[in-house]
Amino acid sequence: MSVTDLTGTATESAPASRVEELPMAKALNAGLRQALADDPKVLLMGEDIGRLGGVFRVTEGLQAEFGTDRVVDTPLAESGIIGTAIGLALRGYRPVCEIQFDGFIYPGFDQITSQLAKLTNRGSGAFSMPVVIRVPYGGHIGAVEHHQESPETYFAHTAGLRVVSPSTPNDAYWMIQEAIASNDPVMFFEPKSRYWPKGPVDFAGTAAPLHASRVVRTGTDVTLLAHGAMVSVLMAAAEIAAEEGVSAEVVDLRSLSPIDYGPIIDSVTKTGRLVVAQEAPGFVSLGSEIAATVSERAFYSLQAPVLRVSGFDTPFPPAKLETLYLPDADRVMEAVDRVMAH
Amino acid sequence: MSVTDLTGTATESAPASRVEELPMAKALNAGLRQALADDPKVLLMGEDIGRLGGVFRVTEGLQAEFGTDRVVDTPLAESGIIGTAIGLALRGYRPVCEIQFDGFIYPGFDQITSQLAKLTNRGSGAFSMPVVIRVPYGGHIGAVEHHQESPETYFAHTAGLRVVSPSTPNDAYWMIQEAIASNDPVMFFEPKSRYWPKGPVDFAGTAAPLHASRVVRTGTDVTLLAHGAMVSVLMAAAEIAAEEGVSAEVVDLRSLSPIDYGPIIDSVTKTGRLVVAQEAPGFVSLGSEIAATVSERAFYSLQAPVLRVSGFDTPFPPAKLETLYLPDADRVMEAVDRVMAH
Amino acid sequence: MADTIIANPTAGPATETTVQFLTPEGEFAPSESAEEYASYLDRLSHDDLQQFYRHMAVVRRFDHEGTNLQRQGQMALWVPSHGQEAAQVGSAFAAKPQDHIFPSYREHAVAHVRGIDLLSIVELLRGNTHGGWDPTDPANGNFHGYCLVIGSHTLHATGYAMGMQRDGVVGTGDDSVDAAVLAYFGDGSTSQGDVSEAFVFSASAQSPNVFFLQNNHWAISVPVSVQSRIPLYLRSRGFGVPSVQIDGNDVLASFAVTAKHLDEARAGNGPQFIEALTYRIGAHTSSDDPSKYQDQALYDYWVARDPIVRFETYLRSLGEGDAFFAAIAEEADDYAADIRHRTLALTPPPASIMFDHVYSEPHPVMQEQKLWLERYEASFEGDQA
Amino acid sequence: MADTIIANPTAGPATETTVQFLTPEGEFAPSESAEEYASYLDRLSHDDLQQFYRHMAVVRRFDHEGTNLQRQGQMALWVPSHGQEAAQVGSAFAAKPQDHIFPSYREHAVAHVRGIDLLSIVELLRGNTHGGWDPTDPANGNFHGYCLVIGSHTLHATGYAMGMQRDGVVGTGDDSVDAAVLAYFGDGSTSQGDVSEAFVFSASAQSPNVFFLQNNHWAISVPVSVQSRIPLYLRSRGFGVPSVQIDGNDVLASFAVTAKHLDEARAGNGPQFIEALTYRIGAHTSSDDPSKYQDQALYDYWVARDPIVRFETYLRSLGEGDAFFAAIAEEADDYAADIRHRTLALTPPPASIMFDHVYSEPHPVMQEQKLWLERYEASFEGDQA
Ligand SMILES: Cc1ncc(C[n+]2csc(CCOP(=O)(O)OP(=O)(O)O)c2C)c(N)n1
Ligand SMILES: Cc1ncc(C[n+]2csc(CCOP(=O)(O)OP(=O)(O)O)c2C)c(N)n1
Ligand SMILES: [Mg+2]
Ligand SMILES: [Mg+2]
Repeated sequence: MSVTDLTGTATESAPASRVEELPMAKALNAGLRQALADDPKVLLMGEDIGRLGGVFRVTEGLQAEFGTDRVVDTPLAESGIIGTAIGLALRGYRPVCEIQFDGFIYPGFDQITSQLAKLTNRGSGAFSMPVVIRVPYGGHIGAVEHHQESPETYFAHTAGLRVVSPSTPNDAYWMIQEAIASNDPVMFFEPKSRYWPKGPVDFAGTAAPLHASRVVRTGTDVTLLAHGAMVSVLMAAAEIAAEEGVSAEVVDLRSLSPIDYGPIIDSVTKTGRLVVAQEAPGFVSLGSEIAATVSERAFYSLQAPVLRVSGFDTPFPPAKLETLYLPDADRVMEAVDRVMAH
Repeated sequence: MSVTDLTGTATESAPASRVEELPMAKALNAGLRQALADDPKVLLMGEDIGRLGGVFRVTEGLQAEFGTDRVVDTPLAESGIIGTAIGLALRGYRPVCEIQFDGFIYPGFDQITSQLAKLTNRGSGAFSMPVVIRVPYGGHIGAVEHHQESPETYFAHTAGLRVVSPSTPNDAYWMIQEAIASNDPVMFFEPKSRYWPKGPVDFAGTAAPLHASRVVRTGTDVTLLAHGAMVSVLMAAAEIAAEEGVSAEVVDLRSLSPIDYGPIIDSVTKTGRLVVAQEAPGFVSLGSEIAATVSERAFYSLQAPVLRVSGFDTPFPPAKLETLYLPDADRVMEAVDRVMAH
Repeated sequence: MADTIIANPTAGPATETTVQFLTPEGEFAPSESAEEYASYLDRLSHDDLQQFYRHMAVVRRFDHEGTNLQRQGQMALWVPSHGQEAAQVGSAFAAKPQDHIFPSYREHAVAHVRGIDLLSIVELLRGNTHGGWDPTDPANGNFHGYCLVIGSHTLHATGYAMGMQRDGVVGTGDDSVDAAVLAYFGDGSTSQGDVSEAFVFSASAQSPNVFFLQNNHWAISVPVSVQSRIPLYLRSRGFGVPSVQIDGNDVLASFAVTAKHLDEARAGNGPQFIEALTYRIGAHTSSDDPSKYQDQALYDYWVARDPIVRFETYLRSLGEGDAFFAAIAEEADDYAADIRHRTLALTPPPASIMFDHVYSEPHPVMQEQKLWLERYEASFEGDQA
Repeated sequence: MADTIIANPTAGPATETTVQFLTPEGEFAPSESAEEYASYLDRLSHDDLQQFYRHMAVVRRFDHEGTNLQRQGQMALWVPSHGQEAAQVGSAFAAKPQDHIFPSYREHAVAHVRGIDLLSIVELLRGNTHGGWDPTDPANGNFHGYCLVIGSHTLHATGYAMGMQRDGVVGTGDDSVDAAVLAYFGDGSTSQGDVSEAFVFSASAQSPNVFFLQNNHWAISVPVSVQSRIPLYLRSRGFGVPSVQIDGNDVLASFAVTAKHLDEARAGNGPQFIEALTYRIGAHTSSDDPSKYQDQALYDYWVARDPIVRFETYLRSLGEGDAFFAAIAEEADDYAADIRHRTLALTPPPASIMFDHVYSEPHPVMQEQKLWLERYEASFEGDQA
């Protein structure tokens, strides 16, 4: 595997770059295949991930290639999946659990919160908990209740977990491998509406550090910040802003816990304005954290209050209303207009 | 019952005031007894709440008085407790569930998040979900792991729930009755370290609205804000501040969802400074929300960044370290000093 | 002779004690284990038998219409009930008006028997609502909402039955008063902790619950053998909940066995568990591709045991003629046409429903955000003018 | 004749099939159900029997010291094991070195048998640590950490056993290689969904798990009859997990039955379940007040069935004399004195442990907050000077 360690720089003696256009679902599949091939201790577990290849086909073909001991169709119980993954990790395995949809992670919440997140600490560091929990999350897919939620806040608030979310196929390919290589539990939030659009994946490239945020578009007037599917919404908003003469810088958060505040504060120091966007409800959320910390650390740089653009503080609505519920480029622009008015 | 409705004013034709000095645990007991007496549909359920009267004796004597059908010792399973409470609520009952300790609420998290919080919305308002979940929470009691946590954030972030926490015996007596009278699910966080200190309970008084925050000490230089057990820490800090010539206003949040921002913004508009304190880890938390919103709404009034004083972003430590982990008046003062330096 | 129900041993549990009245060939030949249930069939008039057939046939046709409408883009998802009609219709008929029903998400035939307008299911799967019918409206036969989180509702069913106990409507001996709760779930669901906890709580409270498992042999792509290596009807016994396995494609078995166990529950004899062996003939949902995992022999085996064909043969053996079947076919077509017609007329829900029912009491944030969205939406109206 | 184990019917489940070798009077009189286990006793030397007694007596003494130390303010909490020594010591002895053990929080005697320094338990309950011993250190006998969230660890035990299967240490036929996992939990725990899911997953994987239930008749104040109205050993059978009930106060039964079922698990025959009937003689914890709910007759009944007294009688019947018992009593006192001594010498942990092990990899927030706290604490040093 040619990923960087969590804090360091690329270690790969990369050959000639090998770039392919792939949808994120296939990039994840390639990343998982690589991880399974690199380390015999890696195993995948979840509902329907074997013969079916997962309801999003992210694990397609992997059971055929690596066998039923390494790609496991589990019984239908999320607490059981995560609880047994913990046991496997104690035995030296590196389980990667798939939770079928965002809204079905809650039956496993106790095992995640009280066990997975706390066991290494409970054991005074004698053993680690290299478990990855993959969660296809978020809206824009027109699905029924429980299938479009964004539960990141619950996990970002939980000490002992790391939480990341890729926004591009290339990041997906590399970050899933870094997450699996990490000795800490990683909640890996996959923006399911981004499973299908293609993007370049550089198989011979080097991975950015797992917990680094990244400026993906430079600008001078306002900073726009998000993770996962919302990054592409911000890019669209930045285009609109440019047409209106506003130069927006876009930052992809990538890591939700810890948050790499350095590039964010640098950007806000430069632009003086921040709009944070997310699909999740805004109240007591990841967006609140970022707004609070930036307001604190960039107090004298801010020319306007930090504005948050979020899903409403309601359950995710019936699919026919999702476009009204989910922030789009126009909703982001509404906030941009307001911060620019300062 | 002589509580106000949730938004309105007192309805009681109060006789002469009848004040008793009681610890919060006994005030809650009295409030629960009153609720059981007032409405035959009210019932209590939980582990050890019957014969034993609960591990904190909050329900002491109630099974003897109201019978085993109304004060139910359940089997040992939190998902079962909350799931069956939901069924009882659908049948027209008003269950009040006790979760034995903060750290044991997570096995019931799925029922709370995906069912209790969402059912009324799912049913388009055809039925309500008048379920109260009482959670003794927080530290300062020297207990073992899972027995001193402050999980409010998880519930405040969850649309469909109401979240409250009393800081005094009088509020405890009235708020538990208001919570039970509410047709919405209410997470009722009881600061267990405050179970024993006595305070006045006015049995003939009128209840403040369940979701109102309240100024409990007036001041002019800095606003201190917290809920539950931390309110008394703030009062101690305000004393110290006064000695140092700093006039601190203290606000008791009381309602964590929704948050009654009016009095908070008014206070900050006056003082120009805010310190928010909580026992919970600070990262992506209730404190983040308050800091973010006050930073946004009082942008031009703030003379210093909003500072947050919280538990560290670690699991609650072994009890011997709790005094280092939990913010005390000195830690609050450290932040007060910093905001006053602006 | 009683059918062995499952020829293919890889298909999962089968036992000799499975209750069956009708063989797959439509012959009335009760299994030995059926005998104690036989008297329940005396409750059925010929009209009831016609109703059994009618509901099965109409819902089969409705289900196909749902699949078509989904393919034509009218819904994001369809959840087929094809193959499970006998398990559903027989058991639903066994429930009395005062009983309550907690379905999973595939019980279209139960819904139909209880009087639900099945357009509600279309609205749900279309993304117009999260619910669709009001279980508190007497017109809806005490049929509670679909539950998409596997197993959760079995605890609601238990709590509801505990409420019935407190209301004094269990074990009074008055047939028009005594009530029970019938809850449906699938083979995959049995693995969820909540379902086990429902057994624990109902056994502890001796609440009037009948748990009805439709073992359709699959949890999406996962065969029942992954959930359990022994017959699932045995599951509840270690919780003190008596149980029985039935041929779920035999509508008479489904009726008689459910009727008896509902009687037990209503009488105050505590919770009961029924496993109905059946098969999911269609895909898990329209998003699924069973060709990736389906076993053709197993599928063929079960197609040959179709519950509706079997019951038609039986009715014909009782003298029912072409006219009846033609009339039902026409009714089914009409029902489907009406569903199609009304589906095409559906309009998106107003944005306000997002905010109006999150809480039962007034909530400042809902009011604020609803207003914000109204103003925000209104701000574009000028643009378009 | 075999003891009926439970005289008082309100005390919960009792069956005729309970495995017992020693009557409460200490007479060797195997129940009929004990016969298939009798050959396992052949594995025991007289020295082993002495060890049984020794561990039981030392841990009983340790437990009393724990209670005393707690009363004297040395700990916030004590969790007594008094009464459950036979269930624990017999089963623990049945485990081989390569087996792994997942305890609940009351298995002090198991810990002792596996070589844990019991001061770790004091440190845990004192609030110095959340763990206390390193299960990866060979000195600690593969005894994993205590788990305070009821039932959670049964799933960890299952996953661990699934790992053993993948490591090829199950069913090889090599006695020094084949391994299993022994997990302990209580009667109250059986109600938690996680325990049921552990049965589901282990049965599905046929993992080498032995689930050992100490039915001590109480979950704090709640009698076992609230959790189940039928004997709990039946619980696992509907999951396809074979089971047996034993007299948990008979150390020989505990040893023999656990030995056999661990053999089954190691041989690849899948998960096994043992219910040991025993009694919590002390309070749930030092915070508890059993006088609020305790049934005196039941308590007396069980005190008369004390596991250590019974075994002493038996050993004496084998010719063991006063010298042995006196020596053990002295060892137990010494052990307790040593624990007391070292408890009094304990110092609070450094603040750094709050941050150092939350993550295995470097974490910026931990570094930042640790440094902040150091500086903050240091800022007071001037004040005190
Ligand atoms: C808690 C939870 N986990 C996962 C899912 C995704 N899911 C939906 S249906 C299903 C299979 C259910 O199988 P079964 O219980 O046999 O019912 P059937 O669909 O066969 O009727 C799964 C895994 C879910 N809905 N809820
Ligand atoms: C999930 C959870 N809920 C509640 C508790 C509080 N609690 C601690 S021990 C206990 C009773 C456990 O009874 P049992 O399983 O029989 O074990 P015993 O204490 O009798 O050994 C309870 C309710 C807990 N630790 N975990
Ligand atoms: Mg199924
Ligand atoms: Mg017990």
